[in-house]
Amino acid sequence: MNDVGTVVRPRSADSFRSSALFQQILASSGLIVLLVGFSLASPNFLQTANIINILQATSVNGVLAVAATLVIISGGIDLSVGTLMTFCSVAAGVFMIYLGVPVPVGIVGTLIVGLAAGSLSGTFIAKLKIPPFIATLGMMLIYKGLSLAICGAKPIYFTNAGGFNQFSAGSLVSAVIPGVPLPNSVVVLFAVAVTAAFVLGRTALGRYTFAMGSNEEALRLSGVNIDRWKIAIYGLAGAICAVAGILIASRINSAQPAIGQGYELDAIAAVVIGGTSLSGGRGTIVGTMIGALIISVVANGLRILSVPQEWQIVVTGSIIIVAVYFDILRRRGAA
Amino acid sequence: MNDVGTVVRPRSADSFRSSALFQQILASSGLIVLLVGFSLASPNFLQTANIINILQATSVNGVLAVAATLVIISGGIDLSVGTLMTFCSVAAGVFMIYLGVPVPVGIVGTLIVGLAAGSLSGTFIAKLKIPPFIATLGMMLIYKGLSLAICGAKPIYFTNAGGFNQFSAGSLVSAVIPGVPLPNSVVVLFAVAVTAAFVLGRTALGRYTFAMGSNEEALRLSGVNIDRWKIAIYGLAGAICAVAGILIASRINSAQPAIGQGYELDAIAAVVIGGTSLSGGRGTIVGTMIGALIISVVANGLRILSVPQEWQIVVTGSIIIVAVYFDILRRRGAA
Amino acid sequence: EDKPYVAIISKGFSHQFWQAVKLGAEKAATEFNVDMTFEGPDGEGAVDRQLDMLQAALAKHPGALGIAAIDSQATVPVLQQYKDAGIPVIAFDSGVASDIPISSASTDNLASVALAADKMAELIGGEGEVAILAHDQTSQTGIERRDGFVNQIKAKYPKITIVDIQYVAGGDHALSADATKTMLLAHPNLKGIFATNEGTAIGLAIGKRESGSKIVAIGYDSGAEQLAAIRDGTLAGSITQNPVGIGYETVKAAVMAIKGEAVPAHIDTGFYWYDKTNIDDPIIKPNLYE
Amino acid sequence: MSLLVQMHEIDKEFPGVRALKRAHFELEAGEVHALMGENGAGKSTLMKVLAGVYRRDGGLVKLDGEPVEITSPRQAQERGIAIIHQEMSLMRHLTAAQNIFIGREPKNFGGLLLDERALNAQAAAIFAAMHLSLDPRVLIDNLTIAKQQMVEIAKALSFKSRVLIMDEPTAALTEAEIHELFAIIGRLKAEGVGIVYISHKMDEIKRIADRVTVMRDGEYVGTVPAADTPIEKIISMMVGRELSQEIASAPGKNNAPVALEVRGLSRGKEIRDVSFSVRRGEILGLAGLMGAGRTEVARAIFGADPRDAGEILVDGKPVSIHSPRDAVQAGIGYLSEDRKHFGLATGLTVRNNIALASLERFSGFGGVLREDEMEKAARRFIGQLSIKTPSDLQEARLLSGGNQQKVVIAKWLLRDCPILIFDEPTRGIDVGAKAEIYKLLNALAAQGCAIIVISSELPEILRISHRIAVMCEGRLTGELPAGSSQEEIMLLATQRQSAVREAA
Ligand SMILES: Nc1ncnc2c1ncn2[C@@H]1O[C@H](COP(=O)(O)OP(=O)(O)OP(=O)(O)O)[C@@H](O)[C@H]1O
Ligand SMILES: Nc1ncnc2c1ncn2[C@@H]1O[C@H](COP(=O)(O)OP(=O)(O)OP(=O)(O)O)[C@@H](O)[C@H]1O
Ligand SMILES: [Mg+2]
Ligand SMILES: [Mg+2]
Repeated sequence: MNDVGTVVRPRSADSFRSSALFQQILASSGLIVLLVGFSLASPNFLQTANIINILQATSVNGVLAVAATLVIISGGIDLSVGTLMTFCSVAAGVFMIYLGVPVPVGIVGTLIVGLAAGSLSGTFIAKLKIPPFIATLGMMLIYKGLSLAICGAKPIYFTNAGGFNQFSAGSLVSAVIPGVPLPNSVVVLFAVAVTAAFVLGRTALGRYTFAMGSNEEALRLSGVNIDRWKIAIYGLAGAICAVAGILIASRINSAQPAIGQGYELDAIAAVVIGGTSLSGGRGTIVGTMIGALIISVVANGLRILSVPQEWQIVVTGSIIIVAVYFDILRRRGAA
Repeated sequence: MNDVGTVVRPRSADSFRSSALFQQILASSGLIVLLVGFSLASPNFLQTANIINILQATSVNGVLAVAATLVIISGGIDLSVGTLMTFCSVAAGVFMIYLGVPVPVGIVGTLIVGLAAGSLSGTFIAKLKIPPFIATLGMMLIYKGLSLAICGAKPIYFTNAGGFNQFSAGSLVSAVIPGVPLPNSVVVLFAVAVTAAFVLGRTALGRYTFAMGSNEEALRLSGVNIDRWKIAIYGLAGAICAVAGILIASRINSAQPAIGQGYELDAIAAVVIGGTSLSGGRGTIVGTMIGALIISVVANGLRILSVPQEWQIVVTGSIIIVAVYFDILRRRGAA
Repeated sequence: EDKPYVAIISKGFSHQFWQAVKLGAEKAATEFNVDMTFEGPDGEGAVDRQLDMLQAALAKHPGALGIAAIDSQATVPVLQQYKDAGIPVIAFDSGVASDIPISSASTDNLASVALAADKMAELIGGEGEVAILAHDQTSQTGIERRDGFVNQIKAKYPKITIVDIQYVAGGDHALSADATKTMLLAHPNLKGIFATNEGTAIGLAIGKRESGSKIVAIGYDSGAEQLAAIRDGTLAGSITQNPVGIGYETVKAAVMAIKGEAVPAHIDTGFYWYDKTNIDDPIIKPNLYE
Repeated sequence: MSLLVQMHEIDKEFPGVRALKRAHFELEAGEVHALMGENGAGKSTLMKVLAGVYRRDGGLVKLDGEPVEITSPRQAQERGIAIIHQEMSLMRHLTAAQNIFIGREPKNFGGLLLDERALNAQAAAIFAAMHLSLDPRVLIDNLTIAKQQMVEIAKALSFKSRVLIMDEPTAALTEAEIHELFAIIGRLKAEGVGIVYISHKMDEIKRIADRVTVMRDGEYVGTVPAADTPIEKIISMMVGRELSQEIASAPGKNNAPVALEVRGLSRGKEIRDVSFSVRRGEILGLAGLMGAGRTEVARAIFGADPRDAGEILVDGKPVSIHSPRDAVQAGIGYLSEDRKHFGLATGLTVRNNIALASLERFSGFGGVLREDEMEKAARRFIGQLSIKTPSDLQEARLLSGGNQQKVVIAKWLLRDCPILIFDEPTRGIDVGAKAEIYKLLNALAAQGCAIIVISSELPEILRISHRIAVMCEGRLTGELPAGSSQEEIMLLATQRQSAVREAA
């Protein structure tokens, strides 16, 4: 048997790599191609200011994509990330403006709201056995409607919440390293991504997330309490959406009840472009980050090149397809 | 062994039903509850005129949902149905107005465009192995951009295309049975649904659709040319989207390049509410029709009751979840 | 060649109103020989997307910016960056809650719909039930067009009651038609419906036609189909702002600002009531787009 | 010896099937208790009831004489009951070690983080104890079924439980591995573990079982001591009748024309310059250890996997095969060793699965299918292979393991290709059905089919083959005539002996 063992070891070893470390390099190759292309096409693209624009434009979608990644790896899907973000930003408004609690308390409160909301979806899915697509589609609409109802379809402005807008727009980094006005929102994105990657890679929750997406029945037969962990996964995703809600609210210094719908597609696109399979069991946060960057680089680059908007849409669509095809080719090559 | 066989045959017969015919009755129970509820809530709900409104409001989404059903049963997903519909209505405009071809020819041309477009997505998925979600997400944007580009972001009006608007709004039925002003669009929906149900239930294409959704690899190893059939499925779905495009264009008597996005969610929701599983291999057209009806009954009923917009959204979301939960409970009961 | 470059960022993109504004902007761009880009977030209300667009445009160092702010406050910080970069900002369609814009080209939405309310009252004989078919619940335009109408009725026509306000996201034509027919059934005594943009107006016309109703239907904006509906009497009439004019004046003001010429602080592009009788009137015609 | 488990009058009904009817079973500490029965007799179901997977509809379960309610796999584990499921229940995207300890991961930092190092170390230790050389960090996805089966066993062992249920653990294993497994079972026995052993391989029963309980159609037939009960007796208890005397395989036709010839087939390390041929009416047995590359060869011939080099001739004419479609067109059928993933569309009905490869035949104008004919065909094979299913409209996933296998065979019989490759055709199939299948193979051969049978069971190979080709590490190491001995085969199968470590 030795021989077979040894036959398999190398294979498995790099098939392991190709499922994680590799994937990232592969996916990133697409990103690099885009960056180079746009830089050559326009002198305005590769400026510190613009790179920072891109990063900032990525932050909200990036955070939502992290939430989506967790759910998708577990074999589910979450269509409610966008409007849950909105709902949470409204919640932040209610806390800080209507109830006038101090900013930090308001932020904690918002995170709790997100956690609770996510756990609710999770409960529908785990306990009532409602398909994730349906449960989160329903919640998407519910959050949307509630956001409008709560703030009477008018934005809530944070003008009186001292320094709340600094939370996203301000730049602690520039305070530390002068000349690098990296907005906090980008730092937050980074923190969220690292945390999520850590949870996925090092904790039981992460392990069960992959196991669930890989073979839920087998996990159940192994005596693991599926329901509890599933609810935890959606809950965590919800809390992450709350972070996105805080970011966007503080960036536009207001809670806009009307936005959010449609964001879920961008988030999911980022996840899949990043090489995470929608059938669950496989995926990486790094991949998702690259996917999110690809999306905002394309959006920004095409604007910089003053491509007419209708063609911007066409090109974005094409690039999503090509990027993924790229990824597939390279992975086939690696395997 | 024989005895088991004989003992069991009748039983199994209905376990079969529960997977097909039953499902429909179950799903419809949700629909009936809604109809009764709204009728009690408002005297204006249950009038011939309103029922006809509901049916007409269902027609476009219903047709799109049929297309989505085919793809979903085959184990895929199609996010492009909405904008492909728009793209096809623009194509109809180009044929009938820009090129001035006669209406029937224009319709055939449009169907061919839809078929070709669908087949293209199918090719991406079958040949290039791009995940359906990504391929159709990309195409969704491409169709949208192209629609805007082709008609310079301005609608194309069918004012000069003789009687084209009769195609959808007119009522052949009332000509046959006076007093029943059932619009043609509803008849078209019915025809499309029946055809699709026939294809799914009685033809090789249909059988392969289910097999593909159930276990694609097994089908491939049975010596079936997967790629060809997959392309056929997406092509057929595309042609059906073209029908929707013609319906909507002829109803609003113009090709509106801006609409379409968002329709895919309604369509997919109808499919899943109808009891079709997103993991593929299971599903019925009747179920989808019921799902589509549930969606438009809710929309119509809430408007009749003049429920405030934001609460309409909340209720719609809740009803989607409840309807599916209902379905699950009843099915569990049956099993 | 380094022509001056004017960046125009609107609230929306694919809806006809914004396309009409774009038309005017392009007209001016060619007339004054400047480069011009026109974009807006798809689906109104996406405040943060508009901020991304503003920042991307800034990276292109435009000579001037034309902005229709989705949220009059949220955009201020970015506009400050423009000011710091010495780029003149012209607001159009709706204002910005700061003194940064050197000029604003817009119409008084509230006054324009008040006129629609007066016409409605006149046409239904000063009493009875009316309803509103609104295209948006949250955008400033949507809110003003709804409230302007409501307030005018409340203030001046006690015998008229507004029995229903239905919204159709973005004014999708088919959905508007469905909503119209539903309202007609829900309120059998309805005498009139006011639709707040082109999409809802066309939907209103279709719904009225399909249900064979005789109510008074009043629309907003123009567009070939709406004009046809007014000519054949399905719509009693509409209010038109001058979107083409707004676009034109915005770019014109931008060019003047670049040249360092004085720019009027407010450019009122006006609004008109039009119906069968005056639709071809030389004063009205230039304010209508096909 | 003390009674560990007692199951009395257990009833279990599934929609359309009464799987268990007042079934009995008992297990003593330190015994190996074989549970026998035809496909669909209810063996797996009974054990799933004991393991807390299914809830019984009626009856009584006692542990150590105490009545117990076991309502979840977790509870079963806590009560010291572990089970190796017949249907592979591993998580493909996780590593072997992660699978083994799923739900019981070693933690550090106060139970906050997973201790991957400890995880792999402990897994490695278990593998070592099994004399199994496998990297704990291998993804299950990259393992052959045989290896996956070993991981399942390792997982069950890791529970250190008092009751160990093995549902056809050797179905995918080869002699060396089986030998190893039995050694392990021996050790556990000595430690007083009670072992339930489900298998269709009669010889194994004699080798390890102390007692045998036989089930038929969900009912308890009887319990007999393994040592002094003749196999024939057990079999007749299982089938409820004397089994017809097995027909010896028909003589091979050495003069018949060559139907399939393979020349210089190669791909990477798995397949190295393999050449052989099969005549019409001949059954060629393809023997070898797990990992010899037989499946790979078969898949390469069938066009399921790419090949670097090699020519394939059908009836003397070279054919270009790039996809299974081409192969089937050329008249080659392949029955995979992994029915779950490559054989069945489990969501479809039995009828549709049987017809799956032959739909063209049943489709008329506009691709409209002739259901009545499909039904006839399906029913014919359900009878012929005695597939236990309530009706041909039952979903395939609801059939017992062995019956699923029969459905896949039926699919290819219906397609009637002149050249058929059977990869482990009798895996998980009961004696009665096995005999049926052997008869069938002979019949097919008699009709002039050229047949290749891949099997890891040497007795089977020896019994049905006219000619035996042996593979080792992707090479064809030799050919033997019918009637050769197991020793001769093993010699060829283990050339480069050095590589294979003999199990302790
Ligand atoms: N989940 C289920 N739903 C419906 N019927 C089932 C289910 N599981 C098993 N059955 C039926 O119960 C009977 C017993 O199945 P079981 O798997 O216990 O047989 P088995 O003795 O294990 O057969 P094999 O030796 O082939 O594994 C079979 O007729 C099978 O079709
Ligand atoms: N899915 C796979 N991933 C990685 N290695 C594999 C895979 N399948 C087979 N192998 C390797 O390829 C070689 C041939 O395996 P294969 O299953 O074809 O052997 P075999 O002779 O068919 O054995 P058996 O059929 O008895 O399992 C072995 O080294 C095996 O480890
Ligand atoms: Mg079994
Ligand atoms: Mg094999």
